[in-house]
Amino acid sequence: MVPLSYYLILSVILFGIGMFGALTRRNAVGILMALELMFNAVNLNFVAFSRYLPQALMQGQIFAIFVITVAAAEAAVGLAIVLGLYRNFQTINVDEINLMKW
Amino acid sequence: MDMKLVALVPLLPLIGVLINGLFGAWIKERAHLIAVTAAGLSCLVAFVVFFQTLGGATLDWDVYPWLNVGDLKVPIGFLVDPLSTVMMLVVTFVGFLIHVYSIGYMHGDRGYARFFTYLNLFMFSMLMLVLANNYLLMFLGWEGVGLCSYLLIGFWYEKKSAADAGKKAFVVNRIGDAGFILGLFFIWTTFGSLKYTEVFAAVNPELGVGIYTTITLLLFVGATGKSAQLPLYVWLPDAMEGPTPVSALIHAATMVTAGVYMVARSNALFNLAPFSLEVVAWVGALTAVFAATIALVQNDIKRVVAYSTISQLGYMFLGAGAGAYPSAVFHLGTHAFFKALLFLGCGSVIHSLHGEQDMRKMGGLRKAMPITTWTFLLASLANAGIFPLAGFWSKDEILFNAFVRGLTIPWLLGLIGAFLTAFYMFRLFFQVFTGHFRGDHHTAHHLHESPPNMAYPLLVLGVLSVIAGLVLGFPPDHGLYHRYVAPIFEVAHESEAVVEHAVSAATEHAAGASELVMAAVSLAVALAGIGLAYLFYVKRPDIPAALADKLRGLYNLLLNKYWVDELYEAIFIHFGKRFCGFLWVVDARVVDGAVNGSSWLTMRLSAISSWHDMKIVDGLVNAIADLIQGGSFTLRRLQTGAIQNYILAMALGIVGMVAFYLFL
Amino acid sequence: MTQVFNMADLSTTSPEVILSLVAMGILALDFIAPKGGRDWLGYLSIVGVLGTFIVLIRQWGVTQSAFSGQYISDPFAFFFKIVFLVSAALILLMSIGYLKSERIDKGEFYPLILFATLGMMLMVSALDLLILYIGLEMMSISIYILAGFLKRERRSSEAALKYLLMGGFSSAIMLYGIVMLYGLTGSIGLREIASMISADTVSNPALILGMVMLVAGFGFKIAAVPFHMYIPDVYEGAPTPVAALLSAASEVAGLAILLRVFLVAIPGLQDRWTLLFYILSLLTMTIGNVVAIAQSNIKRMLAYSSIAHIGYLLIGLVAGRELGISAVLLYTLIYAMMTLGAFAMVILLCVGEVKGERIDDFTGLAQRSPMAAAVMLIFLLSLAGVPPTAGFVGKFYLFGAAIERGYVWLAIIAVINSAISLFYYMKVVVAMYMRDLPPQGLTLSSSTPLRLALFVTVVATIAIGIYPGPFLELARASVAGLW
Amino acid sequence: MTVTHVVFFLMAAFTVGASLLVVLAKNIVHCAIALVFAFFGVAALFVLLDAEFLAAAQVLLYVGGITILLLFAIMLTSRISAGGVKIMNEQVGISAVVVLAIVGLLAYANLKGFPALVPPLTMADNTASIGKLLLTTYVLPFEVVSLLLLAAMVGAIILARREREKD
Amino acid sequence: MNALEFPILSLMTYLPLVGIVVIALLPKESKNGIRWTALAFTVADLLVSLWIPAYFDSTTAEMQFVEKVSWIPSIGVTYFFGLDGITLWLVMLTTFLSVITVVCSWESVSMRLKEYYAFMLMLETGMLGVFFSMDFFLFYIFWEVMLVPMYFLIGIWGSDRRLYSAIKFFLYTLFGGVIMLLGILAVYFHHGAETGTYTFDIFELMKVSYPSTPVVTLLGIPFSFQDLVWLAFFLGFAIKVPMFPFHTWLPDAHTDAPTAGSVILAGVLLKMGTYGFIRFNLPMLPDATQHFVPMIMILSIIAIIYGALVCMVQTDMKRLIAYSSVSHMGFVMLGMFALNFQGVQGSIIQMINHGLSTGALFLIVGLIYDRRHTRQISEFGGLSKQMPVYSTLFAIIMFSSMGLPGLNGFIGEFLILVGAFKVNYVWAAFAVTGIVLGAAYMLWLFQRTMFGALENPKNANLPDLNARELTTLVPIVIMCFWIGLYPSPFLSRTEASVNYVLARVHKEQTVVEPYLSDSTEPAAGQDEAGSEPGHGRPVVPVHEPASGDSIGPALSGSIRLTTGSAEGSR
Repeated sequence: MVPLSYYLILSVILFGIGMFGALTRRNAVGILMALELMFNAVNLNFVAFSRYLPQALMQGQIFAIFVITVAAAEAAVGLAIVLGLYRNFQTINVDEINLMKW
Repeated sequence: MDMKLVALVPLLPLIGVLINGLFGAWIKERAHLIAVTAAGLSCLVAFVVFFQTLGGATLDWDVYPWLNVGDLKVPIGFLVDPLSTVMMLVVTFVGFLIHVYSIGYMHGDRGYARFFTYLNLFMFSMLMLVLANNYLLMFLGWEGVGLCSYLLIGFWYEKKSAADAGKKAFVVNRIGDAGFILGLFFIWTTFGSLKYTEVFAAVNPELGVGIYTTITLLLFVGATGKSAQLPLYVWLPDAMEGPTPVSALIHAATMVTAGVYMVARSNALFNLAPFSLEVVAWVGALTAVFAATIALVQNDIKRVVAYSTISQLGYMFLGAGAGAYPSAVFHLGTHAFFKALLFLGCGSVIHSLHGEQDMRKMGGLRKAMPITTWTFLLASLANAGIFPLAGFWSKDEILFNAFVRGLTIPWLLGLIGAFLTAFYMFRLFFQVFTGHFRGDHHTAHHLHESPPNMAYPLLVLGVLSVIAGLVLGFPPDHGLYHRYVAPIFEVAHESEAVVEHAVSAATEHAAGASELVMAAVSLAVALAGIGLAYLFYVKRPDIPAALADKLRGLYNLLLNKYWVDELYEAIFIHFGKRFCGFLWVVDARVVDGAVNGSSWLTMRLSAISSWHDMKIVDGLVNAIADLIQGGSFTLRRLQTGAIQNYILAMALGIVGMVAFYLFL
Repeated sequence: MTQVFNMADLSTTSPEVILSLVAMGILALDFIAPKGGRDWLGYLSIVGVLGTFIVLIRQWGVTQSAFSGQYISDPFAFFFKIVFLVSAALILLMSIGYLKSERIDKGEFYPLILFATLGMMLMVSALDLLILYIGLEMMSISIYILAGFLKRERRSSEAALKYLLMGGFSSAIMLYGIVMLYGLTGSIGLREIASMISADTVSNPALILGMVMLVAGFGFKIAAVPFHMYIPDVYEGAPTPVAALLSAASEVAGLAILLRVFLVAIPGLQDRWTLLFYILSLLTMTIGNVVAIAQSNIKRMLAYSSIAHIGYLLIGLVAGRELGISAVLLYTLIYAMMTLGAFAMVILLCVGEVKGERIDDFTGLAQRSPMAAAVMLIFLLSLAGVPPTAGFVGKFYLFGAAIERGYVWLAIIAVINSAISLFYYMKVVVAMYMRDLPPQGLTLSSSTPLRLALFVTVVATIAIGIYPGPFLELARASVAGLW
Repeated sequence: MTVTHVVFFLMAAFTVGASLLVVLAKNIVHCAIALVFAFFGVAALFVLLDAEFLAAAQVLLYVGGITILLLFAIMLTSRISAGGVKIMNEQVGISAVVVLAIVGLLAYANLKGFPALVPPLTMADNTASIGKLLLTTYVLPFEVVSLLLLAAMVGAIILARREREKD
Repeated sequence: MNALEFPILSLMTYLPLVGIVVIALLPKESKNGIRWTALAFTVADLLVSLWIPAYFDSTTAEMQFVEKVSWIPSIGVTYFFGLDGITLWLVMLTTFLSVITVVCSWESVSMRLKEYYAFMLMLETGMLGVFFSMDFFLFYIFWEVMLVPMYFLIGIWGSDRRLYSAIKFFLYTLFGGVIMLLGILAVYFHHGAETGTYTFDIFELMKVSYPSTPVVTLLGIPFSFQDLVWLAFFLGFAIKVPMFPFHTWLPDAHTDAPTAGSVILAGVLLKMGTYGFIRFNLPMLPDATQHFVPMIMILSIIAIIYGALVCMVQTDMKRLIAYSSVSHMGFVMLGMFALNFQGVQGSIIQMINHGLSTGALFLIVGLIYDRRHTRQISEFGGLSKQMPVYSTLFAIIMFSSMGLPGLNGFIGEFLILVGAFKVNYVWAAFAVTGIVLGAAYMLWLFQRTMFGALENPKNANLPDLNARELTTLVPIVIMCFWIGLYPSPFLSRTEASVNYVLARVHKEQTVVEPYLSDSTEPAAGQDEAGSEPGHGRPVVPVHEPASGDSIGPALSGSIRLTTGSAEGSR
């Protein structure tokens, strides 16, 4: 069976990709997607640990389920906010949305 | 009767001050009633006390503790002994006369009440000075008279020159006082007390000459300030801005002699400091000549007398320096009479000329004002030291003692001074009273003798100027006066041994020279001076001008009083101003700046300019600020409002922290 | 291991249960509420909060855990729950007037605040990272929504977006930290984690990574530099009561779990995270204060000042020990009171066109209403830490703790900072007292509940300042059982 | 090099590729599609880790729920045919550096930090045990999350609902 | 040991607060009502305070009129009010000046009266609190509280750059305060660690001696714990005094403050710095004090001369007087750190003198400012023609300020110089130059404003002082003469306390704790050593305090040595 480290590295890579997206995408929805990627990376870790650790009583998977749920809720709220934003700004490019600064 | 009556002597004038001071506004023209009464009574009491002291009784009375702080114990208290009694008599008597004189002189002046208030206040302070039984209380009087002279010189404060003169007098005196007070500290730390009795009791040569020299020199600095000796004499001529009675009382008779009194009072200390004594003598002698030379060419009648005063004070210090304290004090007394007389004479002249003070616009006044003329003549003779008038005896003693003590050069200076004195006094006399009037017609018609209440004092003083010397001072060094004051200077005499020893060589041949010879010499010198004056200003009035032309440089030098004032001005005032201004700039810019700098930086750091109230600092701080400005902007600009910059910041933070922990 | 939940669990969680029921009830009642007349929902939720409070009081001094040790109600949690409930009540009081003046006719505002409060209460009671995470998210999501509540206000939705995206990011980071801990210890229970960390594992890079990630995640919630940047924008954009909620409750809650996790789960790494918080504290207070000077919008200024206060609070964590932590607790209470008061003042001035957000809006307040000016003055002085206000007492204990543990430089920087802070607080004072009333005058909100809130906060600010004894005792007692 | 290895690498590569597409694709719609594949990939990895239930949940919630939401949002907000519009902001470069740094650090920590563990033999049907745990040990989070979802739902409705102009 | 059985100190402290309440209730319109209320309360406070010297026991250094109740037991904070010789006259000065300030702002302040008088009263409370507090925590609270009303007085009723000056004043002093707070905490915790009892009671804190062995080295200079704490205190107090490098807030604050503000600022607030030194630095940290004497001496001398010189070029009367008080406070510090009886006595009496004369000077400037609304010296000249009474009073005050014998200033300066001279006569010599300069700039100011011809037509018909204005100045003048001519009542009451402080500084063995927490007090008696009378007054070998409390002429003073004394003469 594949060693744990493979999963860890994979999740690190996913995490990184997500972070990169979050840092660079102009589109708010794009950023949300990137965030979802990061959550997935974390979930992957959880599941991997809960699989590999001897004493891990599936807490990992439980946690992952909650993370997914919460992520879903967050996404819903996020998208609602994005819609509201679009009504106000006629754009969802976050770097055009900076009324408040300094 | 109880000697504690002495308390009344200063107290009465003080009461006068309070009444006139508080209710002057209502009393107005009747102020003199109170003031003169107060002065008169205190004079009376002074005599009462005097008669009690004749039995050799003295009083050292602590009225109440003034400063009781740990081992520093200073009472308010009086010391009545021959020395202080003499001073007290002079002060109260002359003071009283001048009060009377002032009634006429100051008549109709706006500040009539104010004037008499000040005059009484002066009497009070001066009496505290002479009657005090400790140095600190003396210092109180010392400063008090300074204050009064300030107030009285600046009496006509609307004249800028007057106000300036007042300030000058006070500040110059303060410089002297600084020395005085340091002297007090030394006395206190050395002898553990400031009371005369205790200090002098504690005096003993074992302490070493050094400390005595220090103390006495510091005290003498005070004396030079108060008694207008080199180099602090500059204030006295200007002091003539004050009303003439003031000049007579303060700047001739009494206050200026305080220095002499103080030296005489501290004789026990001075005797153990031969060096200081020499200094005193030299300064005295030099001042005597120096002032006399200036007096030669002055045209302001009062200034001539003023410089003559300086010069006479010089003689007193010469005497004191020679250890002949009795003579010094004796001269002080006689001088008080004839110099007061001179000033009052000037006063009545100026009075009748409506304030004219330039001698070149006078002349031939003897017809118009005989009393003034004759009294003035007497005074001049006395001042010139002509036998047998008061001045002769005292000055003669001084010169003699100086010679005996081997202070040859000071003695010579003294002689020269005597000659000059005689010359300028009679230059003055001839210019003012003889010849024909050189003023304008208007004044010419209004020439008049002074009113009686101004004339009587002149007469009284005239009499005194004549007889005082003979009655009190004959035979020299052993007259009534000398026997009276002897007890105080007992100490001095026995410890003269020290001095004697120090200058034994000189004493040897001096002993031979008889006093008579000396007297003759000085008399001759004086007469010569008079003769020359007669020649110059009566017989051949053209000579002076010619002389002045020939010796233009010297003439100007004297006329401008050696430019000493200008020198001081340049050094202290201009430079001082500059320096202060510089400091002020430093304060506003740097000191303040350095501190404000931080706040300034803080604000630049947050790129705030709206808070304009805080714009102050520049220069150095500014440079730093600008330097930082660049970076500071970025700090605020970090808040770009762009979400992903924020996220980036977080990410960077994480990188930083993780790296910090994993690799550092 | 399997264990159906029982009455004990229920009694332990009773306050939370009550609160959630109230929240849902009000959501339901919102449907039957008439248009325009929704104040009573607000009052009702206040009553609910007070009810919860009363129920909570019954847990005074008790320490009992439930749900197989994932959940605990101990003095520590008790203290913070009190802070949250009081803040919530006050914020509700302010909101009623605010919503009117902003002409927002939505009943959901109140239950959302209640949900946020519920989330906080869960967080501080959590002994288990899962519950902690969910509580945190519950709070956050509610506040995301609240921040965007002024839908036609562009800045409001911008604030919501910023908060949401960064919040998501930060919770991803935090989750990564959690998963690291989980991976190393095979557990998500704080106590278990602590028991699994031994001397030889403390230098484990993964563990440190987890710790750092947690610091980042919590640091975002408490707005510690450099995770603070969303704070000013969100404060400015969000409805003022929500900003108040953020600063008075949400940041405090973040701090609470920070304490709980770092003191209970990973005390083994104390010497490492102490250093970390030392630096964070310095940065946070300094940047907060310095940048605050530049602000002309009072909500932004308060944002930076709250950042600065977090910096002060971290001092207590650095100092650690009973004294330090109790100082933190006391200061959170004080800080909540005074900052709520300040925000209430902003709302008081928020009438019609005047939003009360620019410092200039306060111009001449002293002439218009000396009382209001005096109240604001007290809050500002308290924020600046001038006696005899509560703010001074709080700072006093914090700096005292630092001095006692020998962190002299930290203390010096801190006091210098509080001197700096005076400078920008005084800008408001200058506007209120030393500038003349503008010709158009100055209208104040007439909302009674708002005034009540002001009254409560100002009384608290003074009372704690004058007689801090009992409060200090409470704080001390609350940290006692933490170790 | 067992079968699982092969499968893992395939899945890993697939997931990574999809995720890269998500963050890099020009057209936002393509990103959404790519996201779906990424989710599928992760789900597959879950299966590989014997977490069938979780895989299912992943597919249902993410693919079924979130992605659809995202697509709706995209439809409602972005102008279609966003050709030529630049999709990245200015800080790409520095972001890349930072991300690489973080990835490096995380990888280092993970590799150094975790021992090579031998997984225990696969346990019994984990779906059942998950359900059991959710209703016993983790009942509290379970209840709370329901409240959370309620709050989120309410909020989402409030925010998304178009403000009809009253007054 | 409270001579009066009721808490007179608290009464004095909080009476003004009652006044504030009353004023708050008055309608804004009734201006005179407000004025009279303020006056009534300050006068009442003054009257109450008159009881203190009446009941004051000058034979002991112990705290008197003590009030002590536990306040925050958990950290050992007590509400501890007390009063001894050091504070006695400062307190009297405070109540005295408060009345005068109320009177002097009667007409000059007409804007926002309610707030104005409220702040004035609050200020009085704060000042009294500072002097009474014998608990560090309490002390610090009052210390800071006092700033707030002053800030407003300057900021609202001040002149030109008032905002800047106000914030500057506030920031400087607050900064000093917070640093001092750290020092307080350090002492507190050290004491706690030593004894196990944590308390802010300063006399408890004085019972332990703080380590004087170097712990850190900054810039090559070793500093001990004591030194560091000392420096922390120093910063707090020196800014308040203000000492030389920290003085720059003072000219601005003084210049822009309203008259009353300046008077209080100069009269009382500055004294708190010096008071802090004598109450805390000297007795609590003797080693450090000895260690830092040279520094203080040099700074003080710089302040004396520098301040005087800067005065010379000022064009603004108030700024000139402000700098003059920098110079005068330099004297106070000089005397205090001579660390001998005369010096410290002098500095205490000089605090009072400076309060009186500089306060009066500010009043005088205020009076002319009310008439002409300018303080530029160049604007004036020849006023004594127009306003003789005014100029007379001005003259008297001026002379008192420049230390003319017979007036109060001389007593203080002389004692200080004596004290300094005992230690090092070079210092004294330098300081003496300060006196000369003092005369110079004061006279110059006086001459430029009062003397000369009355040129400026604007001054042509200024009214002379009216009755109200006289009532502000005359009492001060009377005090000046009293202290100048008969200072014994003032000096004798401070002796015991000064001896105590000196005993602490010189580590004399015979020190008796000035506040013996004896059985009557809640905070449990540590040492009964001095609770019975007799031990009360510390005996310091160096100086035997002067004979008794010499009310009335004490002939016993110093006749013994004299040969030809009164008895001998008849």
